[in-house]
Amino acid sequence: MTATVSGNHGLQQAEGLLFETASITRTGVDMPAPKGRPDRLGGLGRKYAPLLPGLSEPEAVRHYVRLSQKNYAIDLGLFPLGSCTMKHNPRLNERMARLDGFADLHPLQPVQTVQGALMLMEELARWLLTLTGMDAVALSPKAGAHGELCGMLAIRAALIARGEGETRKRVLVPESAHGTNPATAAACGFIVDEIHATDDGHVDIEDLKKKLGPDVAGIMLTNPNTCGLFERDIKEIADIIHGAGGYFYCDGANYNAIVGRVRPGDLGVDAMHINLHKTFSTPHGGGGPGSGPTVLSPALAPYAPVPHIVRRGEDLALMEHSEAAEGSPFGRMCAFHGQTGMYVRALTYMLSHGSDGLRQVAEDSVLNANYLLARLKDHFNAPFGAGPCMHEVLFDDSTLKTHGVETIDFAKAMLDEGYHPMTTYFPLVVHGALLIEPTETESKAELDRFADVLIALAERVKTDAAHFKSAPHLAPMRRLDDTRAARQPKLRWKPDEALKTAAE
Amino acid sequence: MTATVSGNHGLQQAEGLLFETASITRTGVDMPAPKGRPDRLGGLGRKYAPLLPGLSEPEAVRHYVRLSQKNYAIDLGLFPLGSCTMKHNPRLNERMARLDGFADLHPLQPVQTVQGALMLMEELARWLLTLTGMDAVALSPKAGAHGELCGMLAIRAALIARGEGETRKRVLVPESAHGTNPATAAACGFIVDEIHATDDGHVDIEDLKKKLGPDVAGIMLTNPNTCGLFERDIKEIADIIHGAGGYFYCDGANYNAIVGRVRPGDLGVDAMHINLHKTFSTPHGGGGPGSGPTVLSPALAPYAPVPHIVRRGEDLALMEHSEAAEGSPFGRMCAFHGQTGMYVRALTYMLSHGSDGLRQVAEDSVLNANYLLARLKDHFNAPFGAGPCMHEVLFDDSTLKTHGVETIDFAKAMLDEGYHPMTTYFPLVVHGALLIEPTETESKAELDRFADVLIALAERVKTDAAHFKSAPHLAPMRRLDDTRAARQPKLRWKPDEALKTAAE
Amino acid sequence: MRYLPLSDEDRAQMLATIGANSIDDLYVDVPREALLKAPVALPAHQSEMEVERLMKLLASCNIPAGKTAFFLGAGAYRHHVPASVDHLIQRSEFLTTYTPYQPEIAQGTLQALYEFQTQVALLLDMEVANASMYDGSTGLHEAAMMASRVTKRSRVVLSGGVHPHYAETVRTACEAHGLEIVTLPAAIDDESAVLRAMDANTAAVIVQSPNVFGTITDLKPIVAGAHAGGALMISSFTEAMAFGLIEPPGAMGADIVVGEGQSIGNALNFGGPYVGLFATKEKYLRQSPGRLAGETVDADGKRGFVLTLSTREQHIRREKATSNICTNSGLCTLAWTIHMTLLGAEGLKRVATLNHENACDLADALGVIAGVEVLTPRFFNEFAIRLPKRADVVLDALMEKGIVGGVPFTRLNPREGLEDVLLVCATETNTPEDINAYAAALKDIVQ
Amino acid sequence: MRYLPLSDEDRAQMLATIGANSIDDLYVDVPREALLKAPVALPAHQSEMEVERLMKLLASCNIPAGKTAFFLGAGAYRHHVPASVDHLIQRSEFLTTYTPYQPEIAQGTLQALYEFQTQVALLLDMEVANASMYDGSTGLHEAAMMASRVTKRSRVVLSGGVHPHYAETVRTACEAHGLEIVTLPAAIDDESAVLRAMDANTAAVIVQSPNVFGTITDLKPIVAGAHAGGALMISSFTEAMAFGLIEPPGAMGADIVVGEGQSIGNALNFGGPYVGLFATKEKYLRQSPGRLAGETVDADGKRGFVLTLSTREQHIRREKATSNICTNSGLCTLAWTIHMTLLGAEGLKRVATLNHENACDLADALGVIAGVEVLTPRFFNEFAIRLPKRADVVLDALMEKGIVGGVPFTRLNPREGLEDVLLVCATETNTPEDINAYAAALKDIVQ
Ligand SMILES: Cc1ncc(COP(=O)(O)O)c(C=O)c1O
Ligand SMILES: Cc1ncc(COP(=O)(O)O)c(C=O)c1O
Repeated sequence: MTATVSGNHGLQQAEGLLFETASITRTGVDMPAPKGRPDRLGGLGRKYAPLLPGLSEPEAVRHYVRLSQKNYAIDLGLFPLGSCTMKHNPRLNERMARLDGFADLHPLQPVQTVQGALMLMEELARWLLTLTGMDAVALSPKAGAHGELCGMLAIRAALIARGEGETRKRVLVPESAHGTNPATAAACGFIVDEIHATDDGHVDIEDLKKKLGPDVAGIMLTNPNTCGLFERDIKEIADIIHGAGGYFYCDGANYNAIVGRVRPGDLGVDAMHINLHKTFSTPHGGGGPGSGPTVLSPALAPYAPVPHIVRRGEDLALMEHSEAAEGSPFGRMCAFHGQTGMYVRALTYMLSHGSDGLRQVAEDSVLNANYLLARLKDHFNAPFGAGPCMHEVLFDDSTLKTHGVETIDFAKAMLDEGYHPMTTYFPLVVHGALLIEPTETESKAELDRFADVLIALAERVKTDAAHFKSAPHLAPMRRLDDTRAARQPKLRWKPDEALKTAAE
Repeated sequence: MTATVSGNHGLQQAEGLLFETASITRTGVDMPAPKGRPDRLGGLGRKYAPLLPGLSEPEAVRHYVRLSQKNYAIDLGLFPLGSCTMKHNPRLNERMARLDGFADLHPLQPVQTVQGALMLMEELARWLLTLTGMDAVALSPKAGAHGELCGMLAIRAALIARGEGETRKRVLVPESAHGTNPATAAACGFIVDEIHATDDGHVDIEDLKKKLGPDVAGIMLTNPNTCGLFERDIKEIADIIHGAGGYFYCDGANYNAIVGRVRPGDLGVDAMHINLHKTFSTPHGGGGPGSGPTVLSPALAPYAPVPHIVRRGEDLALMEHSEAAEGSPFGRMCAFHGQTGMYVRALTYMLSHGSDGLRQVAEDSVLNANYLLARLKDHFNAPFGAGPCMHEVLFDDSTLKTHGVETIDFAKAMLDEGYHPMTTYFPLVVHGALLIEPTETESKAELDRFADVLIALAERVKTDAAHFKSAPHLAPMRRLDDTRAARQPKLRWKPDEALKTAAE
Repeated sequence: MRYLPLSDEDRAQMLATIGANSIDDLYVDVPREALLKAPVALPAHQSEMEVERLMKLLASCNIPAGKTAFFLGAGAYRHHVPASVDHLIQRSEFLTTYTPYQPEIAQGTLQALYEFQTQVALLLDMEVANASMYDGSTGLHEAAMMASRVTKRSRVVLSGGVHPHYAETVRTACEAHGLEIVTLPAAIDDESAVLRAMDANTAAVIVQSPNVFGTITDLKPIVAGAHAGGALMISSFTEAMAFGLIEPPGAMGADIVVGEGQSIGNALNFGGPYVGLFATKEKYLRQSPGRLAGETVDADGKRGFVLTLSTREQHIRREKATSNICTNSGLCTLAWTIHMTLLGAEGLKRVATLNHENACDLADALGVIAGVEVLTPRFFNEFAIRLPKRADVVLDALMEKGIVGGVPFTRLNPREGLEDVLLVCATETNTPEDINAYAAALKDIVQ
Repeated sequence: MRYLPLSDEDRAQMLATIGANSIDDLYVDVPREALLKAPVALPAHQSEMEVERLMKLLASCNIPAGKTAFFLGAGAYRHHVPASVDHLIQRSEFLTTYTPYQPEIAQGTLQALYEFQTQVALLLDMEVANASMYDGSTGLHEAAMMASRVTKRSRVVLSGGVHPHYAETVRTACEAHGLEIVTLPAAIDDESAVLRAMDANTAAVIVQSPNVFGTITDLKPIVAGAHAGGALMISSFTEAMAFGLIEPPGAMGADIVVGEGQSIGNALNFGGPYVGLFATKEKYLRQSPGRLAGETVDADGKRGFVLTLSTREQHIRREKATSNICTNSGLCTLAWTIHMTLLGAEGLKRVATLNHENACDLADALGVIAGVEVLTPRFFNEFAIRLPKRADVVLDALMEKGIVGGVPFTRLNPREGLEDVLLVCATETNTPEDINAYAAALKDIVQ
């Protein structure tokens, strides 16, 4: 690119750290003047002011608008991150979440002043339970991994109640599982035992049987699984694990493929978290916040954490303490009642789609993935055959490797083409995985454009590996050095740098 | 730039016309199903559906987000368009304008249900009258030019009342005036007579005196003028025109330089429009909507158009008909009561700044302009000397021309540097004008960066005219062909093109 | 102050660079006695929190339409606008940019305008549309002046169905311009009266359909009559959504079609900002007012868009310009085109049909009340009723019951009697409950 | 359906390309009996207009804080957030993007996180901060587990000043992990009691300042005692704004500082989403949970940012990860950092001072009422009062007068008596009128 004096390139604005332009004395807020009355800090006032630079409002707005334009987003194009369900985020949801009647509610207001919020939670619960065919739901988990924690803690509580809390310590986890599954099991004090996958990407039932024993607490299974396949032996697996005295935790991250078409409750699932920020369209926000309500089977329902919503005649109330609650709650997942702001968005989305629309969501998400599989299968290697797949399609790097191109190189070349890459190197069961999840909110035209680009790139791989090795060329940045970042971690700006920058 | 398969370049998304992807059968809205009841259209129903293509919500959102990123904006950087006052647009204003209590009001609701809106208009009027020292204000004009029309119609009405409606037909307009001034005078049936500027960019009083006569209706003067100078003889000019039986219309587009520091009412002004979308921060929105309240002197106040706000005891009411109104309104500028949405934003801005802050606004806007003048005067030619200037600074193209670079070439080179150019070729009184208005919402750091870039470009002009001739190189588009657009006007997409595009 | 980045230190430094001792040195040209020494007598600056409190207090002194059973039309219409529209128009790149004078960095605005012009032309079935006027009423006076330029005649006849505010706006601007404006007496169903009022100097006849009473008119005979007399036929409207269901003026041969676009994409906003739609025939283009976005190519031959034919406009033509308009309704056109894109032909027809059906249901419900007469023979979503009492009295009584029942015709035009005529409107936002409540309340009141 | 671009025609074409006869062919792996033939028994899809009506109805069944005189704190705080914050976080490029796994097209998110980490570290006076936890309470259980990894000990002592929800959250997660959690009895001003409860297996002591009763504590002696016993000192908080005025934990030597960031940039949202702030010393970095943004360079040597040290995290380390967290509080951190940037040291001190002064005024006004005792010796913006009646009874009586007077301690912790203790808070959003109204009402009620 032509060098410029400003460092900007046309509309692409160079933007330094705010600390490099901000000043300790500047502020972007006005406040009434303090009275200067005697304080009650008991001598524990701040010795010196924090070195927090400020910006006036015009400067601040400009800083963040400039930064924003360095991001890719769903609203800019296809975001085919497998396992992440990057679907359209309706703006109606955002507007509803900002109604004073929801956003300006304190979690500890007298319950008679928050009946609408409690109705909202009850209604959300009704939709989730009806869709999943489960018995109870804990709304409070703050994301998927937190929901996993909730489910595994419920299993632990059930085992303790059975007097097997100390004996059943082993949890079976397929090697294709998402990292949060083993991490969660470990966090709950379980030992993680891997079960292998078959060559066609399913759980190896024989291996599962081998791994059974009186010390097995349960299994953590993702279904549809992370290879984009529905575990066709799911009910047998459930029976086996139940037969062995264990519980069946299902990772619901891929629920989008089956919402309204299959009820996990009909498959023998004991606990499953639902990512409202995937299936139910609450925005990912660059890494959160999420919301991971966890549905429970009758066997685990009694152990659901507080708070519970309970009826008190006409009114609704919050049961916030285990002692007072029915059943035997295993405790509390977090302060207050979970991600209410996300409940509003998710319920708004559910009401918009309705039971018919949600069913269509699942079907279109699966249709879109299979369409991509059909368009791409001659150009990439689908390790588990020609499908059908569920809502995401998995390829490995064999067609790239032969030409010396790594999955990461291919991904970076996609950046130049204006696309966010698919999920790469996950799941671990295939080499250099490329996991594509288009979601139902992509049009056929978008899918065709995307497929054309992938095919063209696949062709180019054969003749021009160098192009991929050096990619990206057109993104806001060339390839970034992860190793350097990890070797000498620099995780914050330090005030003394200000002097440095000033000196320069 | 490296060619891509997709046509995208990294984050820069190529985006065709919506008609090229949309379809007649697709829609981004859901609606309850019609009952199919018999109609009352009397046989005048539409013969065939309009060929209006639709998009689903995800597609529509993406279309407009992609388009938006092809725009430059205040929120992205300095926007130094002289005479346009591109200052920061506070987001608080936007939020207030969207309160149901303002946005969801019908203009013809019973007045007892809109007392708050009428109070808002009264309060806005109070601020404008106190700031300008004038006698009355017509809020309804929809933009600056509409305000000019309002003021000139008031002058016409006053002349008619004096029995001189037919005799006083000539309006004096300096050659430096904005095009809307002569256009407005002509629209009101006046004959436009130009007065010359002195070599130092002011009104030539001698020429003015020469042009006086019994047929003169008045003068339209911009102050501070479009050369960025305050007309130092303003009071003498007012006296002269009044002495000759004419009225003094002041174009208030440059009011930002003096708000809170000078009251036009103290200068002998009879009518002046105020661009709320300049001085009072309502957003320009890519070309509107604006709002041009017009303040009037005692001489013209009786002729203010309807509607008027009047007190009815405790309540406020709207006087919507000339017959019933006090004074002799010359008529009505538009349906309803003007740009209420802009009144909300402007009043919010006024309350935020207060009388002290508005004064500071004027001073900082003038300070910023003079600072740029000081930094740039050795590199560009300031035709009217080394200042001081008001809130904008004017250069001509003499330093460019000598190297074969036109003002437009210089402007286009600024695009590559990530800056919107200044106003070019206006005012007409200097050759290849470059009129820079930084506004008060730019920091010193931004001004210095901007000056550095302009100076560097000025240096490059001396050695590399070709670079300017071929600019821009880094903007979303290379230089666009205006001549071709005007020669074979293509002002809309036509359905048959769909077939063409499909065919391609 | 939160919007002002300069610190006192900055100011001092900058004055030094300038070589001035004080800010007042920069105001040397201002007559000393006119330079204010102190801030004017208005409140001092306030925090965002305090200002928000004040503005919310003002807002709370109004009763928003949504909090009532609401039946007002007569030039402004309450429709549901999808949430994504307001989200998109608030994007910094649209909201905080200027008129696209530098097309290479304004393609977002320009392409959106080109798409807007196309959609307006398609909706009205006209050859070309411009990039907007301030609103319908000011667009109409521009149309009248344009007709006089085209025909070199100076008389314009307005039907009695034209919205009285529009008629008054046209009269105000055009008479000053030297045109003779003839406004016919209010008539519920007599648009063609304009033909009887034509003469050899008539530049244009202006009819409105649906008119202020809601009446839809077949324009073909009026077009024929106007053309026979050498005049242009200008068709005006206030409810753009009507053309989702009724025959558009372009299809009936109108020469200029101009009206209010608010009802698509834009909130009520107590009367503004709105967006004027303006369309005409290609042959009249060079006499037309307002901005035009057009297609062209860049230096690499890539398709792009620019503002074009500006030799008609004030910044080039000055006193000879076709209009003095500069700033128009930019962001409102964006809201309009986004909403229209979301609707598409399919959604437009659907929502227009809902409007009509609700209006028909309302007319049925009110029409059966003894003493109440529906006056409008053919309508889209609004109509006039005659009441057995003064309309304003009935309106107050309805208000007591939380029903905003309509606009008394006398509020728009007190010069014609018709104290018993109420203009009533229903849109897709009205529920059956609203309609029943209205009918029940009116029954009580008039009996 | 408005969010689904595929038409039936598209679907048919795509099935053909796939070579499937029906959509059910794609669900072949699903046990037949489990594949639902019809939609589940829930309402069908609705228009945006209808859904909006429903949600507004639900919202209208709540009384928003802003419509009352409001004095609740105890873990969530009502502050004024500048309008520009919410505008900016709604930008598509921030709102609709994912965790920045492709840094070359995610510099906006990554640089904002790097700036966030810096501001958190500066505010708390700590060496490093991470890119956020879900909230303060879950952050605290992560801190406890981290301390046990660092010290290889398994006992954690919580002071009686720790917010009961936090204590319960820590117990729930940590006991399952095999830690022994000792929570001391509620105490208004005895954070140092944790030292007396330490033993040789104690990995960490956890104190909160300001604590749930609002009491501010000097942490230096507690840090010294903890370190003397070989334990880490974890400092918790629920009101981040306090550190605009009071000595930050980092300055007093805390090893891990974790708490709730909601009060800066984020609305009350009935309890979530919020944002957990987590900071520690560099030497403990590799044992810390959560994401970290770090600086690096690109292939051209240009400075850029990436997620780093992920070898601690679940997607790499799986069962050996320092935490199972994946999605965190991304957009809430953005709101936090934007608000903090607007505040700056200057604005932060100003708003913190207003909070403290309002709280002091409130304490004065309530403290003088006969029978009412202010229990908290030193505080920032909240404190506990003892009432002559049950707190919940008084609260209901206050509610009658439109005053939301506080949180009865028993609502948070019913196990300790203290039925007469009310937790009260004032922020910059409270007016003198609010405070006077509260005092007057309380006087009436308790007399
Ligand atoms: C399969 C799977 N399980 C669990 C998770 C964790 O969910 P969260 O990020 O909401 O904690 C994810 C998220 O990417 C996932 O893809
Ligand atoms: C000096 C001057 N006068 C009048 C106007 C017209 O104002 P508006 O565009 O609001 O009609 C402008 C706008 O650019 C201007 O700069």
